[in-house]
Amino acid sequence: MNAGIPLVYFLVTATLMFFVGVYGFMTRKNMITILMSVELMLNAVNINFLAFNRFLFPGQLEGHFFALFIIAVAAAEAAVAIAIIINIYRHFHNIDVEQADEMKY
Amino acid sequence: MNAIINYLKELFGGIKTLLTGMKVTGYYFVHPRQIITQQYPENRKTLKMFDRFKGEVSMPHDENNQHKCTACSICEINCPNGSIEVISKQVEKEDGKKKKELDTYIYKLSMCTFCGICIKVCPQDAIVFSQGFEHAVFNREKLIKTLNKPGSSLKEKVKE
Amino acid sequence: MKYEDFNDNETLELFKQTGGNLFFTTVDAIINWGRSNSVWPLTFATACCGIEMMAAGASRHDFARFGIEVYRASPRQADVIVVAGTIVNKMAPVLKRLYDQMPEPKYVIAMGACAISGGPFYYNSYHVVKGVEKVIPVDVYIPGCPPRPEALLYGVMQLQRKIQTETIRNPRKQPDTFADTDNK
Amino acid sequence: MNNEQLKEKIQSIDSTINIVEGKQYLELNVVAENLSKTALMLKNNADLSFDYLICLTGNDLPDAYSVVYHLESTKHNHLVVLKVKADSRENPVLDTVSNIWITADFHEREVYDLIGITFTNHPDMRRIFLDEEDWIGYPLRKDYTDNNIITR
Amino acid sequence: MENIITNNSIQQEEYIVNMGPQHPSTHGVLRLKISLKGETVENIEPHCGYIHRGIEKMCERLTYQQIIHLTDRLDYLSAHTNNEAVCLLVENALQIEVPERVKYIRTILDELTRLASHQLWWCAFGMDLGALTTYFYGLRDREKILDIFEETTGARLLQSFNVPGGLMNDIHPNFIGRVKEFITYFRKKLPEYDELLTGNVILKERTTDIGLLTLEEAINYGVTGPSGRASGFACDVRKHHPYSAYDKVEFKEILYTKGDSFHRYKARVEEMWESMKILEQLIDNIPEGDYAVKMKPIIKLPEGEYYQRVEAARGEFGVYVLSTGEKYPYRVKFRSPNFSNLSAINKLGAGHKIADLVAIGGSLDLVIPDIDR
Amino acid sequence: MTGNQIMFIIFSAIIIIFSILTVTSRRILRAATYLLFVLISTAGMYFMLNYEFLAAVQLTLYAGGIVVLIIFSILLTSHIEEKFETPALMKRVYAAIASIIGAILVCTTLLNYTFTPGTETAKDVNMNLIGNSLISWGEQGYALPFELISILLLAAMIAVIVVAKKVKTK
Amino acid sequence: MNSESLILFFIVAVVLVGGALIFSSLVPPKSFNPQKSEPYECGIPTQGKTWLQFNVGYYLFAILFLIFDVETVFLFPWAVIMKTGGIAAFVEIIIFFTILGLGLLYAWKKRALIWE
Amino acid sequence: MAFDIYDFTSFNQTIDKALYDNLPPILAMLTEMVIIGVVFLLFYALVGLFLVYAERKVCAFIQNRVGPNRVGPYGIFQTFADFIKLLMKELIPINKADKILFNLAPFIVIIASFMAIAAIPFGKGLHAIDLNVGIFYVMAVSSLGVVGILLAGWSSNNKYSLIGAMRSGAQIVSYELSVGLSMVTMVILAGSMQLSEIVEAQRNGWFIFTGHVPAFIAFVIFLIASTAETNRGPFDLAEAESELTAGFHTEYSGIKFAFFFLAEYMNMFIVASIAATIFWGGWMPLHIPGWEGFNIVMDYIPPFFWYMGKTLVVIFLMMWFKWTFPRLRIDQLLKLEWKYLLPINLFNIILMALIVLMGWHF
Ligand code: SF4
Ligand code: SF4
Ligand code: SF4
Repeated sequence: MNAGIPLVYFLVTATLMFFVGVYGFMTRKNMITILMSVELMLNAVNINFLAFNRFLFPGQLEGHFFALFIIAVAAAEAAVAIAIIINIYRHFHNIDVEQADEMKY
Repeated sequence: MNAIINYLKELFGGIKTLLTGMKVTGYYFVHPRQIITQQYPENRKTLKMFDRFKGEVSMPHDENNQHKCTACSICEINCPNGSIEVISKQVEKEDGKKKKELDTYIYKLSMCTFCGICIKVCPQDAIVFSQGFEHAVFNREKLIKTLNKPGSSLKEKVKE
Repeated sequence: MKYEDFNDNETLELFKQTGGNLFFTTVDAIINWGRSNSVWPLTFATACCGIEMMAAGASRHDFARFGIEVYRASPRQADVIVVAGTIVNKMAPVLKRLYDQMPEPKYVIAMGACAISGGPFYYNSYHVVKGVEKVIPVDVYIPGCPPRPEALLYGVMQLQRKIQTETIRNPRKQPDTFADTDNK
Repeated sequence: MNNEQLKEKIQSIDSTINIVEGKQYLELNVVAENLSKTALMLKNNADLSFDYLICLTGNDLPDAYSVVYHLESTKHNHLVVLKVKADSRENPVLDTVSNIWITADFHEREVYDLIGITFTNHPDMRRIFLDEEDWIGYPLRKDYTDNNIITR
Repeated sequence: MENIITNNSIQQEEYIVNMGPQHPSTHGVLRLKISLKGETVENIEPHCGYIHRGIEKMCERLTYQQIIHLTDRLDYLSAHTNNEAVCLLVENALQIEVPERVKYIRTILDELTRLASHQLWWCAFGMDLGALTTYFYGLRDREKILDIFEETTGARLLQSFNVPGGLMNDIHPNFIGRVKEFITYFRKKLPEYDELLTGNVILKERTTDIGLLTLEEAINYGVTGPSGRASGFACDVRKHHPYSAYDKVEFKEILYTKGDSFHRYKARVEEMWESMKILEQLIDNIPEGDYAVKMKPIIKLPEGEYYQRVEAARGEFGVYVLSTGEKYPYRVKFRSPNFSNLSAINKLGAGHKIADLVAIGGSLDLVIPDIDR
Repeated sequence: MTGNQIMFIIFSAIIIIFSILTVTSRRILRAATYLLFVLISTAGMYFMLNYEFLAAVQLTLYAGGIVVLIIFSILLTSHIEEKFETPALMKRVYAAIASIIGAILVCTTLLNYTFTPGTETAKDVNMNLIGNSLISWGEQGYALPFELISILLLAAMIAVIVVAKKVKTK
Repeated sequence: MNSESLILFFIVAVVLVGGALIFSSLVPPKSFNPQKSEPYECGIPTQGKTWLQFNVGYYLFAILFLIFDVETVFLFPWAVIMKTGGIAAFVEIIIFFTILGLGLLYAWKKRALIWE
Repeated sequence: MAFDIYDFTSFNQTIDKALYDNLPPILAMLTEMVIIGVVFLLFYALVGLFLVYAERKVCAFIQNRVGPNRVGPYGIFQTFADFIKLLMKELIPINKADKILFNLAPFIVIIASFMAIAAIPFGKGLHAIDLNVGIFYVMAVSSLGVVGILLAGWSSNNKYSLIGAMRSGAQIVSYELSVGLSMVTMVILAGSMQLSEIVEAQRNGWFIFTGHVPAFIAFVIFLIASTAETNRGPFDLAEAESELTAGFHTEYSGIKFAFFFLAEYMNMFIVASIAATIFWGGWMPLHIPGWEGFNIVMDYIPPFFWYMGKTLVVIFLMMWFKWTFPRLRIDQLLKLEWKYLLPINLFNIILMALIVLMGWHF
C-alpha cells in the first residue's frame, strides 16, 4: 500500500508533527495539554520507526516492535501522568504548570 | 477457601435468580395467546362500556322530543364544580298561569368530573349518564353542550 | 375509523382550508405520514389523569400500536406534550418552559377537565390555572375526569388527523376563529 | 388508658392545662407560652409517651389563629388533641414542636404557608407550597382574597 | 474512599441537581433539589407545591356531599378510601349507623383499591429501577380490578362511590363473581411478581440497606403505611382503630424491623396477599340490606371538631373537620400520609447515590397531589 | 496520482492540520478531540505501511485508551466555559521560531540524504509472525520485553493506586 | 478488497451522515423563543455550574482500564500462536498473568475496585 | 462442501474485474468503494430500523401486548415514520454548548459503529474488508464510540448529560476489557484473528461446542460485557431514564438524536455479529456429526441466512435481558466487571490455553 510514496514524505510529515508537538510543549501551561503535546511527539517518532522499518529493512521487525513497545510504555506513562495530574488538581484545584511550582508534596 | 466458596455461591445464586426472572418474561414471549390488548379503533363495533359507565351527562328525549326536566335547578346547585347551567323561561300556559320551563340546559363537558351527584339528586330523573367517551375535539367551545334538543318540551307527568 | 365517525370535523375542515398547497402535496403527504404516525410524548403527568395515561400505555390499551410508545423524558426529543392533570400557578412557568424547549413541530393535548378548564378546581381555587391554553396553545382537548384510555387514544387519533392537514410551507396554522376562547 | 384516666394523669402533672372532653377525644387547651413545655411533657412522660404526632392543623378561628395537634401514643394506644391559640392576631407566633416531633417540620411550614403562623426556632421557616418569592397572603385565612378566585 | 471526603483543601462548591418537577421518577411533579458530591447525595430538599390545588380552601365552600369528589383527587390511587374517611366522619358526627351491607362493600372496595394501588406501585417501582416489564404486568392485573370498579361504580379511577350514609348505588350483580374470579387470577399472578422482581439479585442489591429508617425515626417522622410498618411501626389503622368491617376479618399486620427499601418493598407485596385474604373472607358474606340510609338533602354537622382516620394504601389518611353547624364546614384539613412520608426523604436519601434515591422514592410510593393537596 | 497517494495526502494533511489545532486550540476538550483525529490518521498511516496490527493497536490504545483517559481527566478538571488565555506573544513567537527552525533543519537534512531502500524481501507482518517473535528468545525474539511489559504494567498499576490513594496521608 | 477501502468507506459515511445533518438543519420548521436554548433541567432553570464535581471513582477505573487494555493488546498476538506455540507460550503467559494478577490483587486489597 | 456454492469471492472478483477493465484504475476503485459504501450504509440504515422495530415487537410480546400495528402491515413501517419524523424535526442549538463538539459527537458515535460493520463477514467472501487483525480491528474501532458519548455529555452544558457521559464512559471502557479478553479466549482456540479464518476454523463444529467449558464461559461473559458495552439495559445507566431523564443525549433533538439511537442498535448488531461469528460459526451451517442427510440439508440454506439467524438470536437474548432485569447501580456495575468478570475471564483464558495445549478440545 505504500507503493508510489517515497520514504521522505513519511519522514517529513513525522518531523512536522514532532515540531508542532515541541511548540505545544513550550507554549502550553495546562498539564494535560502538555501531555497531549508529548503524545504528538511520541507518535511522530513511531511513524519514523515504522517508515524506516518498512522502507529500509523490510525483512526485519525491529522498528515494528519498537513502536509497539513505545505505545505500551506511552500508555503506562500516560496512566501514571494523569494520576499525578489529577492528584495535583485535587490539592491545588489547578493544573497549570506555573502554579504547580509551589508544590510541596 | 471459604471466601472462594462464598464468591462462587453468590455468583451462581445470582445467576439463578436472573434465570427465574427470564423464565417469566420468556413464558409470555412464547405465549402470544396471553396478549390482552384491545385494539381500540378497530374494535369499535364490539366495544361495549359497562352500563353504569359515566361517559357524559345526557338528557334522554322520547320520541315526541320530550324530556323530563322541570328546570328546578337542583342539579345546578348540587354540582360541585358548576358544570351545569339551567336557564329557564317563563311560559304562559293556556289557562293563564305562568310556569317555569326549561329553556336551555347547558352542560359543560369540559368541567364535569363525573361525580354523579346531579343524577342522584334530580327529582325527575331527567338526566342520565350516557356511554359515549369519544369527545376529543380541536376547539374547546365544542365541549359546552346544550342537552335539551331544540324544540323539545316537558313531558307531562302521567298521573298514576 | 372512517372520517364520518369522528366528531368535530367542522374544525378540521377549517384547518384544511388554511393549509393546502398543490405543489407540495406529495411531499407533505409523506412528511405528515411520518409525523402523524410517530408522535412521541413527553413523560409529563401531574395528577390523576396521568394514571390513565399510564394505563393507556399498558398492555390492555397499548399506546404503542400508534407508534407513540416512545415516552421521552427530555423535551428535546418529544413531539407532543400530553398535559395530563392539573396545572397550578407554580407549575405554569415550568410547563411553559418545557413546551418552549421542545423542537418544532410540537403539539399539545389537553387531557382531562383540569387541563381544559380547571375542571373541579375552576371555582374557589386560588392556585389552579384555569385551562392550560392560558399557558400554551392546545391542539386537542380530551374531556373526562379522567378520560378513559380509549378516549385518550381517540384524542391521539384526532391529533393525527390534525397533523395530516399540515403543510411543510406553513405548518400549524391556527384559524383565527378561535384564537381566544374562554370558558363562559 | 381511657380518657378519664388520661385526664387525671395529665391534670396531676400540670394542673394549668384546661382539659375538655371533646366530641371524640380529650382536648387539652394550653396557652402559647406553655406549648413547648407541655408538648415535651406529653412526649417524655413514661405513662403518656405521646410519641406520634398524627396531624397538625392550623385554624383561622374567629377570635384567634390556633393550631391543633393530634397526638397518639404508639405504646399505650391513647390519643389526645392539643390545642393552642396564638396570642396576636396581626403577627401570630408560636413555638415550634419540630424539635420534639420531626414530622412537625413540614406540617408547620404548611401552616406558615397557608395560615401565616410563624413558628419560632423552626429550622427552616419558608413557604412550602406556594411560591416563596411572589406569593402574597395566606390563602387559608378567612379574609384572603385574590382576583384569581372565581366564586360561584 | 472515605479519605477524599475529608479532604478540605479544595474549596467545596455546591453542586445542585434538580430532580423534577418533570421527571420520570418523582411520580408526578415533586421537585427534589439535590446537593451532590460526585454522585453521592449530600442533602435533599423537597420542593412541593407544583400541584398545590388548594383543596382545603375549596372545601370551605362546598357541602359535605360535594367534598367527597375532591377527596378522590387527593390520593387518586386510594380514591375510595379517602371518600370513606369523609363519609365515616359525617356518619360518626351525626351518629348514623350504616347498614352492615354498606360496611362490607366498603371494606371490599377498600381492599380492592389497596390492591390496585399496590399493583401500580409495584410497576412504578420496577420502572424506577429500570425493569420496564413490571410496568406492564402490574397494570395488566390492575385492569381486572378497574373492570370491577367500573362495572359497579361507573368509573375506573375516581369513583366517588361513597356518599354520607352509604353508597351511591348497589353493587352490580356481577360484582361478587368478578371479585372471586379476580382473586383466583391474582393468586396465580402474584408469585410471578416475586419471580420477576422480588427474588432478583439486582433488585436485592439495589435495595437492601438502602434508605434505612429505624422504628424511632419512623414514629418521629410520622411515616405510616407499609413504609412505616417496614420499620416496625405498628400503625395499621385497620387493626388498631377498626372501621367499617375490619373488626370482622382476620388479617395480619405486616411488620418488619429493618426499615430499608427492600423491606418497604416486601411489606407492600405481602400486604397484597393479606388484602386478598380479607377479600376472601368478606366476599361470600355480604349481608343483604340497603345500600344507603336516607340522609337529609342538606347535611349539617353539629358544632365541634372531628377527626377520622382510615388506612389508605400509603398510610394513615385523616380528615379533620371543624364545624360551626353550617352546611359548609368551617375548616377541613386532610392528614395525608404522603406528606409525612416525604418529610423523611432527606433522612433516607442523604449519603446514598442518585440511583439509590430513585429506589428510595419508589419504595416510599409517593403520590404528589396527596402531598400538595 | 494513485489512490495511495491521495490517501497519503489526506492522512498527512489531517495529521499536520489537526496537530497544529491541538496545540493552539483554546478549548481543552477541542484540543483533545483534535488529538484524537491526529491519532486516528496516524493509525491510517500504519495501515498504509501495511502494519495492520500496529494500526489496530494504535486505535485501541491511543485513540480508545489514552485519549479517553485524557478526556476523562478533562471532564474532571475543567469546565465547559473555560478557555485558555492565549500565551504571551513573545513566548509564542520564540516557541514558533524554535520549532520552525528545528523543522526546517531536519527537513532539509532529510531531503538531502539519500536513503538506500532495503533489498531484503519484505516480510508479511502477519499475526503469526508477531506472536512468534513475542514468545521467542534470542535473535528476532521479544520474549524479554514482553515479560518486562508486564512488570511495567504492574509498576504502573501500583503507582497509580498509590498516587490516587495518597490523599489520606495529608 | 483491501484496507484502502476503509478510508473511502469512511468518507462515504461522513458525507451521507453529514448530508442528513445539513438537510435536517435547513429544512424543518424553526421557532425561536428565549427559553428554548437553555439547558434542560426538568423544567427548572439551571442553578450553578453545569459541571460535575470531582469524582475520583471514574478516573481510577479509566486508568486501570488503560493498563489492562495494554495487556489485552499483548495477549492477542500470543493467543494467535498459542495453538502452535506449545508449552513455551503457555509458560510465558503464566508468568505474564501471575505478574498482572498480583497487580489486580493489589488493587483489590487496596479497595481500588470499589467505586465511591 | 455443498454450501460453497454460495461463495461470494468469485462474484466479487467478477465485479472487480469488470470495473477495472472498463475504467481507469483510480476511477474503478472509487466507484467500487462508493458502491460498497452506499450499499453498506443502506444496509446499515435498514438493519438499524429493523432492529428498532424488532425490539418494539419483542418487548410488546414479552409484555402481553401487540406493539406497533397500525403503520403498514404489522406496523413494519413504524420506524420509517419515526425516521422521517426525526429527519423533519428542528435541531435546537444549546446556549453555551460547545457547538463543534456538540455536532461532532453523533458523528463519532455513528461512524465508529459504521466502520466496525465493514469488517464483518456476512457470508463467504461477503465482507467489505478482511483484515488479518479483523477481530482486533472491530474491537478497536468500536471502542472509539465512547469518545463520542463523552463529548456529547460534556459539550451539551447540561448536568444530566455530564453525569450520564461519565457513567457511560467508565462503564464502556471497563466492559471493553471483558469483551476483549473473551475474544482472546476464542482467538486461542481459532489460532487466527482474521474473521474469515475464524469462521473457516469452525467448519467442523462451532467453537461454542468444540471449546466446551471455557468457550461457554467466554460466551456468557461476552454476552454480558457486550450488553454493557452497548449501553443497553440492564446496563443502561448512561441514559437511565429514572435518574437522568435521558442521560448523555438529553439535549439532542431531531436527527442527531436519531444517530445516537441508531448507533445504539447498530452497536448491538455488531456485537451480536461478533458473538455469532466467533462462537457460533458465523455463516457456517449447523452440522451434527454423523447425520449426513441433515448436514446436507443445512448446507443448502444460504450462509447469509445462517449468519443473520444467529445474529438475531443473540440480539434477541440481549433484548430479553433488557426487558427482564432492573438496572444496576454504577458501583455494582463496576464491581461486576472488576470483581467477577475480569478475574473469571483471566482464569478462563488460562483454562482455554491449557485445553488447547493438551488438545482437549474437539
Ligand atoms: S335535570 Fe333534574 S334536577 Fe336538573 S333542573 Fe332538570 S329536573 Fe331539576
Ligand atoms: S356529574 Fe358531577 S360534575 Fe358532572 S355535571 Fe353532574 S354534578 Fe356536575
Ligand atoms: S381532570 Fe380529573 S382526573 Fe384529570 S387531573 Fe383533573 S381532577 Fe384528576
